[in-house]
Amino acid sequence: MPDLACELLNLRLRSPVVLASGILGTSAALLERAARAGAGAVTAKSCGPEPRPGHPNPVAVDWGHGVINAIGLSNPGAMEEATLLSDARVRLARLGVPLIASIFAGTVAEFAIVAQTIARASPAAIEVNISCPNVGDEFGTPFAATEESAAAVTAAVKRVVADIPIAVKLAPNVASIGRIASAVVAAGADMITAVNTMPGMVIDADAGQPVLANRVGGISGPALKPIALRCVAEIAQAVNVPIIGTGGVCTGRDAAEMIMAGATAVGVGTAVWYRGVEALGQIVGELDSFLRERGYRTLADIRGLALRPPAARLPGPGNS
Amino acid sequence: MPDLACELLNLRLRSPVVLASGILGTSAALLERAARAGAGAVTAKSCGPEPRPGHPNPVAVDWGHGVINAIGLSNPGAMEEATLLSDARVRLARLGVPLIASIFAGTVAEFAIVAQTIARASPAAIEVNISCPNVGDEFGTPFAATEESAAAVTAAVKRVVADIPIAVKLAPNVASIGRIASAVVAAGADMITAVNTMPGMVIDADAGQPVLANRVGGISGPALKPIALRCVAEIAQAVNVPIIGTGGVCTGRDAAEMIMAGATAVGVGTAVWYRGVEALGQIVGELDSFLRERGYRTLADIRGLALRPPAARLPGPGNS
Amino acid sequence: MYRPYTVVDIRTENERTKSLVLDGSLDAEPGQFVMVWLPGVDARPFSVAGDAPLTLMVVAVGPFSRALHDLHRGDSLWIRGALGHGFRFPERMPGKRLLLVAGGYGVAPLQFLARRAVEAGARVDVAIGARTRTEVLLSEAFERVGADVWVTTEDGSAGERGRVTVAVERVVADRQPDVIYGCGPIPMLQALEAICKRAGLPYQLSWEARMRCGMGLCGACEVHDSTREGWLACTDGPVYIDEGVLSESSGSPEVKA
Amino acid sequence: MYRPYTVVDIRTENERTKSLVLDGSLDAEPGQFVMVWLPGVDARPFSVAGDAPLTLMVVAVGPFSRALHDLHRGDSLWIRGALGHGFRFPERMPGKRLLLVAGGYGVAPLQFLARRAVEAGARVDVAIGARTRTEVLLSEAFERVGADVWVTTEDGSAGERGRVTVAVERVVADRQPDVIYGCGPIPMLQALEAICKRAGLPYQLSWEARMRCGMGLCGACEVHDSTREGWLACTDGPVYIDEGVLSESSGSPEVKA
Ligand SMILES: Cc1cc2nc3c(=O)[nH]c(=O)nc-3n(C[C@H](O)[C@H](O)[C@H](O)COP(=O)(O)OP(=O)(O)OC[C@H]3O[C@@H](n4cnc5c(N)ncnc54)[C@H](O)[C@@H]3O)c2cc1C
Ligand SMILES: Cc1cc2nc3c(=O)[nH]c(=O)nc-3n(C[C@H](O)[C@H](O)[C@H](O)COP(=O)(O)OP(=O)(O)OC[C@H]3O[C@@H](n4cnc5c(N)ncnc54)[C@H](O)[C@@H]3O)c2cc1C
Ligand SMILES: Cc1cc2nc3c(=O)[nH]c(=O)nc-3n(C[C@H](O)[C@H](O)[C@H](O)COP(=O)(O)O)c2cc1C
Ligand SMILES: Cc1cc2nc3c(=O)[nH]c(=O)nc-3n(C[C@H](O)[C@H](O)[C@H](O)COP(=O)(O)O)c2cc1C
Ligand code: FES
Ligand code: FES
Repeated sequence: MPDLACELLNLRLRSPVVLASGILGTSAALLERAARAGAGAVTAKSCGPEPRPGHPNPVAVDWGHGVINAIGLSNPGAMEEATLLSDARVRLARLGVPLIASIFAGTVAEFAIVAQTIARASPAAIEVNISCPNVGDEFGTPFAATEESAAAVTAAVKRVVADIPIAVKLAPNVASIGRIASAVVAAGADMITAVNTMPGMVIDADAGQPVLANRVGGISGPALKPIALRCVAEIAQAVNVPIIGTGGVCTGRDAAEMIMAGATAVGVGTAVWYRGVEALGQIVGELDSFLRERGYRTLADIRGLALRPPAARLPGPGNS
Repeated sequence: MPDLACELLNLRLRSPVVLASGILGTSAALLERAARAGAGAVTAKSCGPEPRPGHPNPVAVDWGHGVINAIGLSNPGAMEEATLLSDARVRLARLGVPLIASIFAGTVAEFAIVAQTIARASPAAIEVNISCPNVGDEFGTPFAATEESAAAVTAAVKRVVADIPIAVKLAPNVASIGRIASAVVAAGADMITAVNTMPGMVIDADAGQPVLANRVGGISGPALKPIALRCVAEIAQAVNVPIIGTGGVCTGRDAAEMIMAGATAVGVGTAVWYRGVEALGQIVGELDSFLRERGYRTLADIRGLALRPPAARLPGPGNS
Repeated sequence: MYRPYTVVDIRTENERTKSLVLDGSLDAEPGQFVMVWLPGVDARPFSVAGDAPLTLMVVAVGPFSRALHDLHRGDSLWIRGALGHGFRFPERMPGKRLLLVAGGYGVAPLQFLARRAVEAGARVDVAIGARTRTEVLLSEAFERVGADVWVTTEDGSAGERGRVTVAVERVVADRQPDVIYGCGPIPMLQALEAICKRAGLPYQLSWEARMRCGMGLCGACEVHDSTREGWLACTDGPVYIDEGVLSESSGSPEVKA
Repeated sequence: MYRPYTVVDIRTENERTKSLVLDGSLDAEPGQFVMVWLPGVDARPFSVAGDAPLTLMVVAVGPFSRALHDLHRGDSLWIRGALGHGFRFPERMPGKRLLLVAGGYGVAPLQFLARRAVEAGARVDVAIGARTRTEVLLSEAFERVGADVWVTTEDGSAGERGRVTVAVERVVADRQPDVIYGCGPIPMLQALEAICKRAGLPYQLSWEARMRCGMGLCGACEVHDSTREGWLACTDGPVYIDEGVLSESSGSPEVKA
């Protein structure tokens, strides 16, 4: 039996599958459900300084090769979120599943305030979402867009929560994600989560209108996978911190590809639409079979494999 | 019968479908074949200062939701390309189909030299490819990544070919494509082509290796469509020049969506893999049916429709 | 993705309720719902009130339902679905006794269910609760398919005076139904659930929740009560099936649309 | 996408030719090809020499073909395909007379074609040209399926001395074939095309070209001659079918892989 346990910094995960932020992460009950379904760690929905209702409907649609969403960062505000997280942490601790909080804000100073508020709930890590494509100019340029702004947020958060590891979540729509990753690691990021959704627009030709009420939204699911794999590979070659590789992972084989690109753990979101909450456990099971059939014993055997030249003679599962 | 003719600056196209650069654009015979198949204009494969053999195989693969390629800008060099283009221009003139040349280079100065060489073939327009994701550090940062470098190339090319309109071809992997568009238009771009492929990586889990010999490549086809639509919509709202909307257009309905996002003409590339060279004419035919069934009479009736609020009461094709 | 439909017929059911008949059918089971999108307005969940042709029953209570009431014949609306898990039939339907309990628009999916149940050989009782006579919906439609109908109104203007639970308690005692199906306002569902638990009766209740993604992703439709911890109305439901029921799938598939 | 196969058997056909038998089958028609990828090495087109199990015949002439020769039983290689358009049979095959002309690895697809043609009731003649005796490939395989084989070698060490065209001219005169099929080096194909045009015979020739994308996109495989203006070997071909042939599709589908 391959060993699927996964060390994410100081966190020990029983599987490398991490529930991605914004999927089922809105209550302690749903976070617990994801953990019971097989996630090795779970990320809560991003929360900001104030409650936000989010955008009107439609907020999400399956466009055939993936999903597009513009939920609009609905959240109850940091104060109430801290209560939710404390509750969730206790319930998850019984299952041995670490809780990752997720925060966003409109200014560097607000990021620090939200981080401080959330830190009171003692999550195992805090994910700093500097890359949500759905909030737009209300919050100015996305922080993930430049090395300077990404580093500024990272440093500000790190300053106030020195004792909790932070993961900075990056956006795919930049010219060089490796450089952004280097900048946030230099500024104190303990991990990188890559990637958030890719900005897009789905138009209904009959209506002559974008389907999302917010007109633009973020693309996730299968269409995002090769973009995410390339981002993770670039980051893995640029920095030396764990990466939660996220984007389009729907099967154990997808998870293997993400780890081969250099990820330590694998974020899973949209797969929950395609396969239900059970997707989390199914991906773990399929990854286990994948490794076993090919004689790999640990995740380390495949981590970063696709970044190195191939072995002289390749082992193969054959076609049988 | 709806009128599918399309004015692209001073060029009159019998249909808005433009063969995208890098697809079948390597010889006069292939360009003529695309024109006969139904393209309203055809773009030649990008050419640079010197001949390049391109990358080793695999250079392209269908990964299920699109294609990824890293051809590596194989081209015969500007001198030989000029001869090819002159031949093609004469053959295309008989069909009333304008020829768009495409150029790339590693420095601003080289862009001007290539443009000058190519201008001798008198193409109807020159597309300036500042966005190829497959050439990488050999040429430094992609020019499409920043407003400054994009504008510098545009100005340099415009200076030497003042009498031929230029289209600048933008990349989707930037934080704000609207700003890049504004910068190149301010620098003299007559049109924008959007978008080039999105950088990605496809990994074969059995091989533990990227499929492309170049490891990374550019994503095109269906997965690119919502990204391209969003880019075109942003550009259409930022500048007031014609846009050749390109990315994932495989059907007449896709073409309608692209025009609704604000495009004047529609680039088609990867559809040739899915449907053959005939794709070009099929898309024109389907667009014609789409317009006719809904009572639209010209392309202007739908241009930019998705950028405006919906009509109070929507006409519908129904489900019959 | 959303697909456009055209309104081909509009039936006024009462002063604030209309049924919209659309120009196509939809593969759906009773209890499943669709997301209805009006571009520039909003998108909301509606029960499938009929599958062939697709029919929706809309009670005008706010901006979106009023916008649907404003549609004319020939107008378009956009449909995503059928979504969620619908009602299930018990095994060996012939001779089974089903009690259907409806409040408000709850008559819509239950009337679709009643038709299918009678076709499958079950005997169907229907209890409809409303505030007043004019708000009692579809009672003839239920009778037409061969169900026995029990009406209650809070003001006594039609049927028995009181809440629908009064009728439910009596039908449970007199007719000993095998399963109870319910759709209506949450307080009604809660009262019904209490009755069923007390009587040890299997039940299936279509739950209401604010829906956003309708894809089981965003968490907005989570039903926050102790019976349904972490339960999502859009993908786990909308029909909550009490564990006690050993049911056979009536084929309500998980549809991706 | 590429799919992994494992080499289960290796047959040495002559000193520089091996057949690789793989551990699975592939839906393919004679004349179609596959792209073969060795990660870290390269990817190249190879004719399908057999479909069940998938078999490739490789002549070692350079780096990639040598890398294939270096594979052992149990090693993996990756396959994309079947690709392109293969050979087609004329209508009403029983009794038809087919002449197959092979040079080099051209015996591989033609031997696959010969088997199918004999099964369909045709009479098959095969002309194989080679430099010398040891390079004559698969002649027994053709005889085994029931074809008449005519060998030519440039040095006269086997069969008739001379180029394969000598044999072709004679078979055309003596046996009056209904169609000519060819696969081999380009000069051979050109000579064959000239003979067919002169004789007014329908013909189908599998063309060789440098392939890159193998998807009809990049233009690398364009055959630059006046008969085949703007013709792409990977998607229009590899088999070029002379217009004169009123042929029935043998079902060679356009496969997306
Ligand atoms: C699974 C599911 C199925 C549904 N099926 C139907 C259906 O078949 N027919 C239908 O008309 N609606 C149905 N609904 C409700 C529908 O989705 C909308 O919520 C409803 O149309 C109100 O939207 P609105 O914008 O018009 O009003 P809102 O502004 O959302 O509501 C206006 C006011 O009316 C109240 N209200 C909302 N719904 C009702 C109601 N049904 N009765 C009385 N008061 C109400 C609200 O609490 C609010 O105070 C369903 C909901 C769900 C979750
Ligand atoms: C549609 C198609 C089908 C093909 N099917 C087969 C097949 O079934 N079996 C097979 O072995 N090859 C086949 N080839 C050729 C194959 O794709 C490679 O080109 C060949 O293996 C040489 O590659 P290499 O890297 O080993 O040598 P390269 O470095 O590409 O070539 C080395 C030298 O050998 C010459 N050369 C290339 N091919 C041949 C040849 N066939 N005979 C003699 N000299 C040659 C080249 O011109 C060059 O000078 C096919 C090609 C096409 C386009
Ligand atoms: C409905 C939805 C809501 C999301 N909300 C958030 C969020 O609040 N914060 C965040 O960092 N990412 C959010 N994301 C992005 C996901 O966490 C993830 O990065 C992205 O969807 C790619 O992974 P996937 O393809 O597995 O879904 C959301 C994604 C979806 C589909
Ligand atoms: C095989 C291939 C080669 C390409 N070569 C070029 C090129 O040389 N220059 C260029 O500007 N774009 C090139 N492109 C990008 C296309 O012109 C187009 O922008 C992109 O593929 C998106 O459109 P599509 O989805 O219709 O293919 C190439 C694309 C493909 C698939
Ligand atoms: S509405 Fe989003 S999970 Fe149900
Ligand atoms: S190999 Fe690219 S078009 Fe044929």
